[in-house]
Amino acid sequence: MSKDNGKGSEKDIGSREQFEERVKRLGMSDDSLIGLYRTMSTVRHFEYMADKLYAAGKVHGTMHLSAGQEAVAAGISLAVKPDDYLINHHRGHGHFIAKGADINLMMAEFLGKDAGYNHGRGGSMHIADFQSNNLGANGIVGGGIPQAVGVGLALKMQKRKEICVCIFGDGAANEGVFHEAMNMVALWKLPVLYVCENNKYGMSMDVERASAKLPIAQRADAYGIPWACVDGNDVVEVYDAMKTAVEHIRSGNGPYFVEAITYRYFGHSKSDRNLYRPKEEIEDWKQNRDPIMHFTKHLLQSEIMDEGQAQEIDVQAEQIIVKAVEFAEAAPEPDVSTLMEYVYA
Amino acid sequence: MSKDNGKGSEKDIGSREQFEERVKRLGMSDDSLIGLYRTMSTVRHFEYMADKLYAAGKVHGTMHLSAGQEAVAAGISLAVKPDDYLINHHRGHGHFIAKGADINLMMAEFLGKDAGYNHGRGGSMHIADFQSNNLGANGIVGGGIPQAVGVGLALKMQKRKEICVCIFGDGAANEGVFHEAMNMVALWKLPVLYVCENNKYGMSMDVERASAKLPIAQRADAYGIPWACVDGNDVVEVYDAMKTAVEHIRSGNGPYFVEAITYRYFGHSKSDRNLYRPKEEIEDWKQNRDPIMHFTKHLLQSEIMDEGQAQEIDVQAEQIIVKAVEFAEAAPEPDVSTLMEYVYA
Amino acid sequence: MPEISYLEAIRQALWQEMKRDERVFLLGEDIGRYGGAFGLTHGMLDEFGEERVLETPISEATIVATAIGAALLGMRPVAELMFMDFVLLTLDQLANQAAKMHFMFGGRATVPMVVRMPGGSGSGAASQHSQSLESMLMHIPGLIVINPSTPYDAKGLMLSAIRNPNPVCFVEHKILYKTKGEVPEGDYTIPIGVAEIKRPGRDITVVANNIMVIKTLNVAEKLSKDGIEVEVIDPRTLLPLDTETILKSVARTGRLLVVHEACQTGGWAGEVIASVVGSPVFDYIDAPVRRLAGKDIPIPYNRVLEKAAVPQEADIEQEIRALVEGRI
Amino acid sequence: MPEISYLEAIRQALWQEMKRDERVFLLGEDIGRYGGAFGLTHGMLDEFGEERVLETPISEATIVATAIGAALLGMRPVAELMFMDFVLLTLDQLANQAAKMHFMFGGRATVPMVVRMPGGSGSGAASQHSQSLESMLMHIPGLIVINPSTPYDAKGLMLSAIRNPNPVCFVEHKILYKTKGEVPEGDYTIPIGVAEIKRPGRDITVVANNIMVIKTLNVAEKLSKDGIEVEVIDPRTLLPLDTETILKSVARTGRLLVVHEACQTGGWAGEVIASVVGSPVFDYIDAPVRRLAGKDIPIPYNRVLEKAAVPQEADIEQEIRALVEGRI
Ligand SMILES: Cc1ncc(C[n+]2csc(CCOP(=O)(O)OP(=O)(O)O)c2C)c(N)n1
Ligand SMILES: Cc1ncc(C[n+]2csc(CCOP(=O)(O)OP(=O)(O)O)c2C)c(N)n1
Ligand SMILES: [Mg+2]
Ligand SMILES: [Mg+2]
Repeated sequence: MSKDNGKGSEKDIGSREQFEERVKRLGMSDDSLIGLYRTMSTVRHFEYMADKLYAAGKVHGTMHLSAGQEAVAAGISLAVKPDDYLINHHRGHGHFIAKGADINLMMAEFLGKDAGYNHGRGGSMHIADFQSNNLGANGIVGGGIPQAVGVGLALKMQKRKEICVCIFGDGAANEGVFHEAMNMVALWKLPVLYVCENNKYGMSMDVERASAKLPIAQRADAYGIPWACVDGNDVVEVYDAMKTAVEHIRSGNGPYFVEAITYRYFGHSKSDRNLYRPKEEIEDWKQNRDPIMHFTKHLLQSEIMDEGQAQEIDVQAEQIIVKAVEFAEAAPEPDVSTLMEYVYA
Repeated sequence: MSKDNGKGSEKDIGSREQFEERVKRLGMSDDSLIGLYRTMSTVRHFEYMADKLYAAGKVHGTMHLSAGQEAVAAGISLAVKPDDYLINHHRGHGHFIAKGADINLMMAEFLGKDAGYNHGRGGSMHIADFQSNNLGANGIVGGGIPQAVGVGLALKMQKRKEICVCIFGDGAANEGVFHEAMNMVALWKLPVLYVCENNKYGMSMDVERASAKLPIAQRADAYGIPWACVDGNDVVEVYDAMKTAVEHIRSGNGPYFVEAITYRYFGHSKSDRNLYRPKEEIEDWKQNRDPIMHFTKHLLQSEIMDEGQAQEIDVQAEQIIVKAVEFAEAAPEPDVSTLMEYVYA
Repeated sequence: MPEISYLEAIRQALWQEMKRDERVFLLGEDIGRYGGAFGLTHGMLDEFGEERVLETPISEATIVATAIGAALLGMRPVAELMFMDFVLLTLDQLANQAAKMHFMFGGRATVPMVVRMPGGSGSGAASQHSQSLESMLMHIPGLIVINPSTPYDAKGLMLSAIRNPNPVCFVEHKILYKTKGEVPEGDYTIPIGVAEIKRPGRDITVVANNIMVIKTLNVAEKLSKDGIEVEVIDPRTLLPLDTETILKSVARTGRLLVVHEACQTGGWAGEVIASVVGSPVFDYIDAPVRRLAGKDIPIPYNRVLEKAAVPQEADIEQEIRALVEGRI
Repeated sequence: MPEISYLEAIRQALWQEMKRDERVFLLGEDIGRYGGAFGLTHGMLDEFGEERVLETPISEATIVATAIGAALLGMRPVAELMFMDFVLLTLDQLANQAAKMHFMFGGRATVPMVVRMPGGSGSGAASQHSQSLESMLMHIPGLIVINPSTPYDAKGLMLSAIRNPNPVCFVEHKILYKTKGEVPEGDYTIPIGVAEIKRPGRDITVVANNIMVIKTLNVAEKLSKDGIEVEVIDPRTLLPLDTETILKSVARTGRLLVVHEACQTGGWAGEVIASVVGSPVFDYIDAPVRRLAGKDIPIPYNRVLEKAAVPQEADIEQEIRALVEGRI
């Protein structure tokens, strides 16, 4: 796996042979490959719809969109089991969808409705679904990283086979709890997969100005944690790395750290005017390194999927999102009489 | 320099030739060598006296004694300049003395007298002397580590030649601020010398059970900070490492990290019954690895100092301490009418 | 009933609950062989083993976060912060995370955890090891803040705390650890959010917490010889606060004094007083409603100054007399 | 006088002080090209360069610690915490370190630093980005806590804050950023620890901070048409608190209401009320002393619930009427 230092650069998709050899080695069925495409397409549609809704003034509050980063969420979801635990971060829509969240309930929460996952209390930054071991997003950058220690510890104490996947960004890796948590999961050999989604910026801070040494993943050496740094826009490469990591963890060898280099298309959040990065850079990633486009070329070239199927999947994805918006908009606001609920269990 | 993994083991002092060759290479004069002996002897006497005073019920409050670790403080003090800054930790008596603090004022503070460095407000854990750029000890483990970033930053902004030496223990290296600070001093190439005084235990926690990977100093790699791990009971080796580090920093190359492996003789603090470490281990370090005994042998063997001088220095050191106790005991308590002072500047 | 210390009472609660419920475990710094800075967990490592008496690196924020993660998966962690002062290293996890999860997640997550923290001055540990910060914790909805004054309350409240589905801050006082009292050997709980009238009296209501309860009771004993009957109320739980018991008492006595060791400004006395004077009980109050609290300074190292920094029995007596005799 | 926004007033103060005093510098997350989450430092990077507009990694505790270290060496750092909620990550450095250094070191160290932090709800940022935590900061002796409500006060107080030798928490309100007011272009300071009577009135004293000052003034305007004259006091500084101005006012009006957005339990209203009813002014009070504060819940995301969680003008009006008309 490339130890890409985090700089984006043009890359052709590689030959058909290489691709087919790789998916074969990884034992990926056509269905699973098409499933990855479906997941990415759904996330992409969700994010663009979220942006539209926001522009239309239908969203009260902030949001952090992951368009451009779909391959990371998709690649992880194929490598883990449905009952593995997820600790998500603020830019979490993609990971929720990839984990199989109900998009109607997500959208309802996004619009602050009582039908939402959090009864409208949480919004985009706090979506969680405890039924499916989805422990929620976090508004505090890095806030979930040390909580993964406790989840991993409980899994070990309860002698369970599930693992905990903890997602965070390049910026979050500079919070102190990152260090405390890495040391503790390594000491106690806990079943935690740390995934650093390096989209090259914090809010506006270039990762190279924020982290003394790259890749971020090499920090895992300080704790004796095995690591990899992969092209986060190549869904098969992401899956490949995650599969290795998950096998390592599930066989009781303790934590693993994967950094996935990717890029976000939208601004950091509503208030962003993208002054801190050149338009050309954004365009370069969209034109030359888009994870969906890149993967589509492979699937077409290897005749795993044809144009028609692709379109059909996109249309279905869009319909799911549109239906979710209808559901969410029709859903009632929380009743003010319930204001004081949910403070104490 | 040895990358000692932190385990103590017997070692003979090495040949006279090696020693003389080394001090020659380091350009250490006989005076400076004898000075190191004097510093260590003074610290040792201070710590044993502190213990006596405590046993005699003359100390209200806690203390953390550094007997056994004298070579680290002495070695640093010879490598830095008097106006370099010191950020100390709770086990700080030795570093204060080595930096040239007035022992009367230290002792007075230790006994909580108004004549003390902190007017009796701080005690053993907070002794500071701002006149001599001694920024104080800290009761919060790791609390001073990130403050060194600000001191280094100010020195850089003020275009000054001084550096900041920041002392902390093996346990402190597991606090989150350690990570935040390492990243920032490295990013900004600040003139900070981090010294991890690894005495193999936190309060009772064995460093091997607290840190996922040793030596602790290797964590500096994660930030591209050069590091060394040395025998902290060999004052010349400590000086050697610190000299290299200080030259590196003063020539504008940014931070440096030195770990010094050493051992404390007394319990962690007053409440310690030493249940967590074998008596044999303590004896082994006292009998076979004592930094003063070890250094004395060298000085005698190389005829830099004779028994007589050694005794004379010890007697002088003891007298200084005894005088300090007399001064401190005679000094008045703070006047209760001053209770509300010093809250705001 | 056997007489045991406040410290032993807490240990007994932890011990018995760990026997009763295998989901309960302890984590913290030096809580194993060393038994914790105050020896509270002494012997528990041998009894329960390293899996359930988990010694951690010096990483307070992650100690609390680890408790959160484990609690989310159904465990019942009891974390120890060696000194209450260190809770300031953990407040993001405690206040932004643990306290808000049940609410933010729409009632779908629960975080049953206890964080023990000894506070208070008197040991000469100086400014960074002597604070009483319960008033700050009290301002965070979603947290429960317990603050026992006797061995009996300490055991019963600890058992309630561990069995409670919410994040609980269990605030101990290091000077109380050695104080003794009768404690049943068996299992019993004290309800959270219920104050206790530690001594009934008609002339004035004094609300105090932890060590100040003991001091106030001594003063009340003395004053009753002079015919001044002090009603001493121990909230036991600061959040939720049992204002009803306090209101009823003040309605009877017509006078209120709140005593705490925490610094006066921003201290919880203000909460008690505001609850009283904002209620209809206001009409029953005959004298200024007062508080006697720690000075607004960091705790000094010197023993004379340290004592002077927090209310002593003489101060409490003087304040009560002045109020009852209408000199304020 | 030119009309500028609360946000521009703070920027102007930072800008002018950086021009005047080269020891002043800014540090924080995304404060350069991005201009900070709210654009407050917009343009300052170009004007002052990277050395004096220092963008940091996401490491709040060390941002504050860096300010401390630099202040100890005579610099005048102004740190930005993107949201006040994140102060909970820095309280060890702020409360255990910065606030106590001058005292612990016997008056021999000074820590002249400012930490800016926008608090408050109303932007739909939910529980972890909407808190008002000034009451907690107020409990830490050694800190100064400033909390301006108008552009004029914001600039004058910021200049005082930077020139003050103590650690200052400068608490802003994100919803006030766009509010406008007259602000002199030149240099002026507003003394720390001095409240201002924003509107004189004879019938009731209302003490409110930041956004609640604005809301209360609107209500006062309306009520005066009905002959109810409300005296509105803005403490401007919560620590030290100007109780004298408040006491004088209550002695005149005989009624007191404290309004804040922070959660009620443990909120600073308690401090104001305790100071009043514990003083001789108690005898001049004709009605229960009340507070109107944020509900004791985390701030909800949904806009309807979010509004309902904190006092609105209608609530303030209702409470004042009830008090003045003796219905409480
Ligand atoms: C503790 C904390 N500090 C700062 C913020 C404000 N903030 C929100 S997202 C963000 C950038 C995070 O960067 P990264 O971790 O790389 O995630 P990304 O947004 O790039 O996906 C910042 C600074 C926050 N929410 N929490
Ligand atoms: C934040 C914090 N956590 C815990 C403590 C309690 N404590 C004081 S010293 C100590 C051990 C520190 O170990 P180390 O850093 O190795 O220093 P040493 O005492 O060994 O010199 C502990 C846990 C503290 N003072 N501050
Ligand atoms: Mg990022
Ligand atoms: Mg140690």
